[in-house]
Amino acid sequence: MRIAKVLVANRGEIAVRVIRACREQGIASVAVFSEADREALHVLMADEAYPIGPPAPNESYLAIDKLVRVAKAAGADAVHPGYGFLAENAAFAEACAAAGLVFIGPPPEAIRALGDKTAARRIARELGVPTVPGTFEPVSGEAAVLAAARGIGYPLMIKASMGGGGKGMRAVHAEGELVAALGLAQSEAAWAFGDGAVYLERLLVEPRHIEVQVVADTHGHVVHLGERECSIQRRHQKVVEEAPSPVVDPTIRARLGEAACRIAKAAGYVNAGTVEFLVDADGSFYFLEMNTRLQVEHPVTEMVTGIDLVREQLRIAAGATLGFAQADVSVRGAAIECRINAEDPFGGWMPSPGKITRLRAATGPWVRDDSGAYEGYTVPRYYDTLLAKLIVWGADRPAAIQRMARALSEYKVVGILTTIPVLAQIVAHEDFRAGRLSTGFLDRVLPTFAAERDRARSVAVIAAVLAEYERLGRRTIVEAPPPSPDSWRTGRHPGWRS
Amino acid sequence: MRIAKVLVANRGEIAVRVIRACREQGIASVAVFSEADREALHVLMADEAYPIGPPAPNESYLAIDKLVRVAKAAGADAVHPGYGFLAENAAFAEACAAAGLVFIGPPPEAIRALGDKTAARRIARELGVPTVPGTFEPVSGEAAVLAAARGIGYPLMIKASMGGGGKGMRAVHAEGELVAALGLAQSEAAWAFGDGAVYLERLLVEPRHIEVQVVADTHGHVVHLGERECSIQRRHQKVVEEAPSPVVDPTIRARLGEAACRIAKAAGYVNAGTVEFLVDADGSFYFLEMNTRLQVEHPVTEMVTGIDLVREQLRIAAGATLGFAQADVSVRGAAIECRINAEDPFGGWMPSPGKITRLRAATGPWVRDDSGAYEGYTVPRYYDTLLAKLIVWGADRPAAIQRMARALSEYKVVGILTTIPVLAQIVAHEDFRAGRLSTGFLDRVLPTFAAERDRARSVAVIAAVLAEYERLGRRTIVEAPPPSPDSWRTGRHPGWRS
Amino acid sequence: MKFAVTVGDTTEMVEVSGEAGRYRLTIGSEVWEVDGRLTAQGIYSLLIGGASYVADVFDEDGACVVDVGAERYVIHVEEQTRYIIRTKGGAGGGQAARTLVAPLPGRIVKVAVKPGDKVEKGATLLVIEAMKMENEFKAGASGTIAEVRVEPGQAVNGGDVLIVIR
Amino acid sequence: MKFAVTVGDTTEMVEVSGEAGRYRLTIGSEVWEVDGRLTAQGIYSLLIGGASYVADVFDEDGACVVDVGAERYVIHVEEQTRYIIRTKGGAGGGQAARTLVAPLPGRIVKVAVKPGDKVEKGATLLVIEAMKMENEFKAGASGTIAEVRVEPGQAVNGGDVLIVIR
Repeated sequence: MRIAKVLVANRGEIAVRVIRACREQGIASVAVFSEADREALHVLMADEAYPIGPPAPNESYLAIDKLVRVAKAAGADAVHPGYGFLAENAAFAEACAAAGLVFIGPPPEAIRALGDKTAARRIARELGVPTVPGTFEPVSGEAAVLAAARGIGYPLMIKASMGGGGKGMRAVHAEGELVAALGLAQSEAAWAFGDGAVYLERLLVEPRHIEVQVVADTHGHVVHLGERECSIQRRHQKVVEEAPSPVVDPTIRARLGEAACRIAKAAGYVNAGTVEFLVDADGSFYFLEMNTRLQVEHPVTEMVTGIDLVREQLRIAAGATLGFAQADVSVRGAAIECRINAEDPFGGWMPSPGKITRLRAATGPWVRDDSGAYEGYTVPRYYDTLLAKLIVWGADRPAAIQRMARALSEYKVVGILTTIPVLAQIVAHEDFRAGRLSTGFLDRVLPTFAAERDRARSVAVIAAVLAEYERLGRRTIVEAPPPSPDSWRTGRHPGWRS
Repeated sequence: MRIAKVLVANRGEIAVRVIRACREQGIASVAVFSEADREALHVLMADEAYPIGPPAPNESYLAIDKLVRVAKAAGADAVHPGYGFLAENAAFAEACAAAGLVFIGPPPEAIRALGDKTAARRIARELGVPTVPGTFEPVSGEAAVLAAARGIGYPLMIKASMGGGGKGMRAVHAEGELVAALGLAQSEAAWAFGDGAVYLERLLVEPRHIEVQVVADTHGHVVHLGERECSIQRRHQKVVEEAPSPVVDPTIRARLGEAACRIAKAAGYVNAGTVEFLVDADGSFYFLEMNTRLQVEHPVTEMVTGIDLVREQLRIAAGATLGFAQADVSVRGAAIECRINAEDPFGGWMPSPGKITRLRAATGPWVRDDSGAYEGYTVPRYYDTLLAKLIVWGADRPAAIQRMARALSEYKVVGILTTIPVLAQIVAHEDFRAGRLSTGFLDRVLPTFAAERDRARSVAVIAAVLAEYERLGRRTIVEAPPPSPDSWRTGRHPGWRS
Repeated sequence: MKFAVTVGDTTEMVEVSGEAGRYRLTIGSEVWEVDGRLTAQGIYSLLIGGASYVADVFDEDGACVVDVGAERYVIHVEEQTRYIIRTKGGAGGGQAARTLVAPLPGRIVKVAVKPGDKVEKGATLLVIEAMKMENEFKAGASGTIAEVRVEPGQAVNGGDVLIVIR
Repeated sequence: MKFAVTVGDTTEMVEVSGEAGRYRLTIGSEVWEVDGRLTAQGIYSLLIGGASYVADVFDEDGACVVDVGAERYVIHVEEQTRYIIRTKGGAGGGQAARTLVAPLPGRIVKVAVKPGDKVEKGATLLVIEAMKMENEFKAGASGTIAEVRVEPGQAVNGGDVLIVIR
């Protein structure tokens, strides 16, 4: 079949990413927007754009009926969910199918099977893929949970069965904390996912977060595109990602990739997906979960493999076979992504919505800016703070790091606060440069970071004075009185004299 | 040795390119600027910047003594000449060496040997590399030239021995035109290069312009990085370039590359250089000349090989060995470069200097913008019109073409005219898409190109009216008088009535 | 609000209403519902029947220049009444140019001719104050003044015949 | 031209001269030769001793905010005389705050106290017209007015003692 028009059921940089891929394939793109997003970049860049309601996501970007109605009215024949919002929602995939729309993602059954984290753990166990020690069914009831926890040992994690994105998770370091944490995790899970079921996993100490990109077509081909290392996190949210991982050698890559493909096949997976692993200090790896969608950090895989993942998503959805076999996939050089968020990194990561009064993005050799912002754009207060993803490629990891440092020094956003200053300090950090990464890295080093101060003080004073000097000069307003011998002498303090 | 500070003896996008490479290597950069370039991007981006005189190039960017003096005063230990200006000037390379500055380029002897085009043709002939049929020494005197021309046959080209960049060239289609063309070519050569010597070459019919990138270190290693196709030209100036060439297969690539390396070795070449060939309709190739510098179009080679040519230039100049052998070089995918010039493509390519009042560069996946411009920048009238190079990479040539079309549709420059509209029509042309390229392509298709018209007329009218409506609304100036039955009826023509 | 919009040789009347981003425009017989936002200085986002356009609008030599995609339009937009005032008397010549009609309501400030005067085309006939401006009206054709139907200070309505030339 | 520049708690006086991109600034005892250009709205290119800087200058809540590299400065720049007027009487207290001296030439508009009056710190003492503005001067310390050396309408020079408090 041919896909001629795609509705992009998302916003921000990922909607722009999908619109660009559509344009390159000769596919028309349809944007949707909430009332807060009328001036968002994806609306400006799409071929068509339609309003879908108030700013609150559940009245717009999560409103399945509206999205399907707009897609049909606009004559779209497929829907791309992006990431977040409805990307891992089986009911949305089903609603699309019921309306005759191709859902650009896996089949609803695969979304369901993998969306239940304990079910996914059981799939991995059956396939002989190592999993983090823990329970393979949801646990409930204090006594049962206490018993299960003793079997696993402390510290451990309580996790939401239907979870994802860091919500409904609680670390428990000793038995005494268990009951209270259980209640919190269950209620947070119920609130976030409509299902309070939780399970237990041993808490690994400073593990690395390593994930494998897979793509699968409707003809039974499943290929992995190597791994990404996403260990630089804060609050379980990734901040800096890279490919390949500095600790994964070709042998481990093959083993991780093979395990990922096996899980995808067992789940009947189609389209692009990501299998997440934790890797211990001793190199052991454990299946964590599978994300049934495009990841935020997909560009680092694209840069090292040369494979355009969104293009492949569109091709797979149209029924095409993968354009490559496993043997055709190779990794060249190294790529790093930094997430530029509208947040105050030195102020507890507080969101910083507002108008971007000036914007100069980094550019030049091997610098890719996947952005949802533009100069004059007002970042709304209703959504994720991700403004742009800055991606660089280099012939090797040190070259990529130097390039990222250069690119961050060029990137300028005025009007709101962004994570750029802290990203610059991360990529300059000796542990990062040495590849000594773990999910605890950022929490450990953040207290040593601070906004740079007073290195450019004189320059700033000069700029401020010249701005005022020229402003006054242009307006030729009141001149200072001409100095006379008996007038007030400058340099002495005015007012009361002792 | 270690290079710690580089003076960039150039301006525009190439100066920015070199400054970025320096920054990524931890090398300080020193910009120079003429009075017309105080606000140029290379001045803003460099670590240091110094004035070198009036706008006229021979009083600034060509003033060897000033450049050497500034380099020494600023404490630079090396000089990068970019392309154009003094990049192929042996005297400049010597002056740098005499002042204790590393010239980031080939030795003066190699510049001299290859700068004399007939001497370069003799080198190629001695090495058994095919050359375009013609003379191997400069020719002069009507009788001698007429005799030589008869030996070669018509049509033929008269070319300046010390030439380059399309100057001092004249096509002669019949004997009757020869004498007049000879005089013109000689005087143009004398004016442009200070040497009126010319030679003759057979004029190939619609050949392809294919060039091979070579890099050579000071330890005798010479490696080629494959070819670029630069057949889309106007007035002997390249407009669109790509790598690899759609007609070069691995066998021809190996033969061209081997020939290029042999010439570089024979000339004692060091650093990055380019060997140019013409390729006939039947696939025969002929050595044309060697450019002893970085080319404008070097990025397409960078994108397909993953090798950072400016970084290699800096490493080679510092005495390092090449980081790769011939067997390590591979070509992945396809890259295309479009030159965005400040010119009116539908008005005889007239330069269009002036202020860029608005600028939105293309960005996103695999789009590289090597630019010397920024919003608010005034393009001076004194220099080359090249504003920016837009480079894309794709997994194959069709993917790269589609991506370039997308990127050109995003690129917006307001305030001056640019070549963007004609570039968009080139990459949309069926002959370009089919890879049917030749140096005559653009002259042939240009008459069929025209500025797009009237497709967005209603949209433009609506935008203009809304702008005025809102402007009036904001100022709340004079309202139109309220309509009354006997007042002037709209829709009828005012004034005199028949 | 009505505007006279000139693109190239063609002038058409456009009526606009609406506010806060939602507009209705009537161009000739076509009605356009437009969601239009000024996203940054001079950059309009227009949604027209679902289709999304970005238009760069800027002034150049007093004209409004609009870039949409690869196309550029030079457009003169003028409030309709101002356009009418400005083009008064300029419409056509010959037999069609021999009656001066008030294009809009106003007050006669000055009458420069009297019956029997011979006038050349382009000669000032009278001045009307309207829209807080004094507007000179010129002869659309040469001839002899046959009638002067108004005098200074007199209020006129649009459509009133003011002067007839033979 | 002289400016009072406040960054954080510190105020220093900066003198500027020059034009058309070439300036000389004196900050404290240091002299800076600066080639400064406004390359686009609010974006300055500064060459200082050869070093190249780009500074983004913008207003925020009435302050001048300057971004240089990864650093941000909030800077108050005020013409020196205006600064002096604005901070008059506010400098210090105690024994040092007991003599009101004219900070600049002007004309006395109003005198609000007479000898023997008891004043609280912050009470208005007199009003001087200078720089085309009326400037209220307040008591820097509480006490009793010992001397009033001026009267309304009188011209004063900078440095003149106007009022003494005991």
